[in-house]
Amino acid sequence: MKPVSAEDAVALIPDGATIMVGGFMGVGTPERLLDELVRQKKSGLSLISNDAATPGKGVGKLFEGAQVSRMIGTHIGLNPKAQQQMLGNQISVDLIPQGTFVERIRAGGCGLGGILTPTGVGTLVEEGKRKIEVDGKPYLLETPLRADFALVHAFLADYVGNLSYALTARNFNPLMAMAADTVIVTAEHIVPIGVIAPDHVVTPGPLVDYLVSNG
Amino acid sequence: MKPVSAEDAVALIPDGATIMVGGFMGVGTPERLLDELVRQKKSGLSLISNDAATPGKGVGKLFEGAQVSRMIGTHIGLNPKAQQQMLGNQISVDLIPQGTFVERIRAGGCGLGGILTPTGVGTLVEEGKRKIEVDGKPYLLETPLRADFALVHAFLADYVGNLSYALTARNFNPLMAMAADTVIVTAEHIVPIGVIAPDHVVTPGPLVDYLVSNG
Amino acid sequence: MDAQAIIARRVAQELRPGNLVNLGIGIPTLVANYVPKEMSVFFQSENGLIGTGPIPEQGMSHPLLTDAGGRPISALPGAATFDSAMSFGLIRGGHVDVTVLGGLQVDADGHLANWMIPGKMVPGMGGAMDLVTGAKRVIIAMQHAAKGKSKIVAKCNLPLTSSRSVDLVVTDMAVIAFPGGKATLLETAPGVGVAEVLAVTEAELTVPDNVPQMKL
Amino acid sequence: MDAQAIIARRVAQELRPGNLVNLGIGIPTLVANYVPKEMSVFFQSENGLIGTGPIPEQGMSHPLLTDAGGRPISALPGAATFDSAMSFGLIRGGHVDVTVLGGLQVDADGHLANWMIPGKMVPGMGGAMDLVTGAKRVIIAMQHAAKGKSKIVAKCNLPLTSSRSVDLVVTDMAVIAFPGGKATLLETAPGVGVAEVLAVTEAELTVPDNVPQMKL
Repeated sequence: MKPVSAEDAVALIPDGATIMVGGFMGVGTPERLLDELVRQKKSGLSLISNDAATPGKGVGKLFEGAQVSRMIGTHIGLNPKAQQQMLGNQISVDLIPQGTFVERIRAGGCGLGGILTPTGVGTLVEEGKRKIEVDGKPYLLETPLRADFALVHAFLADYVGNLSYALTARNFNPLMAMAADTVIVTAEHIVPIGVIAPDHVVTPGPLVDYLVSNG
Repeated sequence: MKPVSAEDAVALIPDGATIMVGGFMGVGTPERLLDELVRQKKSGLSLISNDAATPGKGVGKLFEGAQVSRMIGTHIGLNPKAQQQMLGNQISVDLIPQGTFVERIRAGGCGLGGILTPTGVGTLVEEGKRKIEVDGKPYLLETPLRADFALVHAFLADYVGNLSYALTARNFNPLMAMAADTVIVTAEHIVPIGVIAPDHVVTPGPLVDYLVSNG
Repeated sequence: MDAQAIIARRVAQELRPGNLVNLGIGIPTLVANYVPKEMSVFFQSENGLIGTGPIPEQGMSHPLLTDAGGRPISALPGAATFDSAMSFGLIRGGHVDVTVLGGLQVDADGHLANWMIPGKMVPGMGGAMDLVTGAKRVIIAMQHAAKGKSKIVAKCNLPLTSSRSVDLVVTDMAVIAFPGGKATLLETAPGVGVAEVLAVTEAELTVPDNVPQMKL
Repeated sequence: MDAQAIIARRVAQELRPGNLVNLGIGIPTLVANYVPKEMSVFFQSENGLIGTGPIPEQGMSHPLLTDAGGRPISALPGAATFDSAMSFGLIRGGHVDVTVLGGLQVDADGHLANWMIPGKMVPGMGGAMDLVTGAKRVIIAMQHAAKGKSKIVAKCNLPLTSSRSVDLVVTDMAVIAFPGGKATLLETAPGVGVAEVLAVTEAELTVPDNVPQMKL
């Protein structure tokens, strides 16, 4: 783990990169990294995020300057900007069931070639997917999702990069911290080693590449 | 969640039942339930457990009175009794890679029809299994494991059954607590609601059917 | 009692002590208001919480504690938080005893459509498909008709949410279940007759000899 | 220096600051003893710990803190514990930078056999197959020969541990890598000549012009 400024961390991300961003309706999203993505005008991003949040919040910020060219998520209903851009074919959007979304990220991070889920069988979701029977029941084969960068927000981070999360801000963050080539983390509090007890660490330090310093 | 005595909890388990037992070399195993399985002479058990522990410890206790007829695990090398019974064909043993073992249990608990793993491809482990290519790479399709009963050992349990675990005694316990029809838990300490903070709960109470009272 | 209150109150009667329950947005959210105080039911919020409590008092909300719509909530004593893989492991794995969701259409064999209207804006299915596929019991809470058209249809013409049939539909006019795969009228709303329900229901309903009124 | 010390000391030189490392039982366990104190390396124990420390002092061990063999260990400041799904997610997902394992045979193209001898008691593969398949770098630490027979063979006749080739083999006589899928002699042990290594190696070894001795 290397300490880094938000500016330098985001400078690592090239235009056109695939980024995973933690958070659920903007809760548990690394806002400082998103502000910096906006400020540095990164463009053509492929965004893997549960939702499009709301305008001005979380990943919602990326839609105002049309910085996203592709999105994989589960729901964009509360961001009119994202909807407009989807309807106008400015961004291509893959909407997938939330349980499938998180399992695909987990598969990407855990070295699995995919998972079989009953979700989506017999619906539009099964289009173009392999259907596999196990014990006579049909499942969809869902493949791994990975990103170039994961932007993760933790509650506590210690000096070796161990992370813990608070309340409903955990959501996709720990999964994404395993599923990207480079993991960049912001934390509400950076604390000495030992403040997060071993049993309370959710993301072990070795998974973290960059920890954004708190000013 | 219902409070119960160890005796009454184990009385629920019929001969021939499939049981999952938490623990890794006997660490994190609900010893009181195993003592009671021995005392009540339950027989013909199908045991799903990482290893056979050592004689007199953890699931190792079940081999002394030949109570196991089938075992699914990853390693039985440190229990000579289990080895003898395997070589004498008294028990049938399925040995599978540990990462596959835990993912199969997780799949069973999380409603997946299976997972694709690269582990075992090109080895004896692939015999009889479906091989599936994703992005040109071969994977083995591994199917879910479930049990009639999961015997789980926690460090803390609160009055609604929320569980947390200590150090390396966590291992398979939280996964097994999701993958059985009936979940029976022992805990080192039973504590009031709130002693385990929401962010530190590993197994939420609604997963626990029976919590064994501490005398 | 208005239509929403009738539905929410009647659905609340389906919950049992100790149940793990997931409520969708809209009418389903109201169900929590009608669970008897002395009954312990665990509400899951799929963004990572069991033990969802009411909206916090002014100044007591925390920005990192919200429901799946991003609105501030509270957590009850005994609450547990977890990541999204666990949350949907609970849902898809059958650990959620009851989910209550809204619907656009339910058809005669219990299939549900509730996530997409072709040609309109598609917001995404979120967690709906996993909930309908995985929860032990699926209850649909919705108006019986919208803009004069029955939402209990012969066959869904909107895209399905799951190949799994729902267990119960509660509307402002009726309670309908699907024993043997056939839509069956179990109860009518107070002051509503069987004939009245049949008149506004597109799906063919099996009508038992005795159809009581909801006890609310 | 005895054979085991040569191997463990040489393997330790392969570790880099910040590496997440998993050591198998036997000789690999000894590697930890030779990592420079000032270098921060994270050791994973696959039963659920990153930050494995040395055997605790008398009376300081805890029954719930053990290595994968069930022996008491300690945990270093900054340690983290987790369940087995996470542990093998780390392993299979390529998050473990280096695994050091024992071997029964490694063949000319780097395939490893280390879990089963047909006809003998089969204890089980435990985590070995996942480690060899998933770790970023696989180093085999073993004696060059056993009972007079080379363990670096032309072709493994024991069952393979993985279809993936290992990256490095360190023995008491040599360091061998597999560039382009060909066993290549990189170093010899102190006082051991190239000819001596070739004489006791069944596999055909590519021998570069310059084969230095290990610097221990």
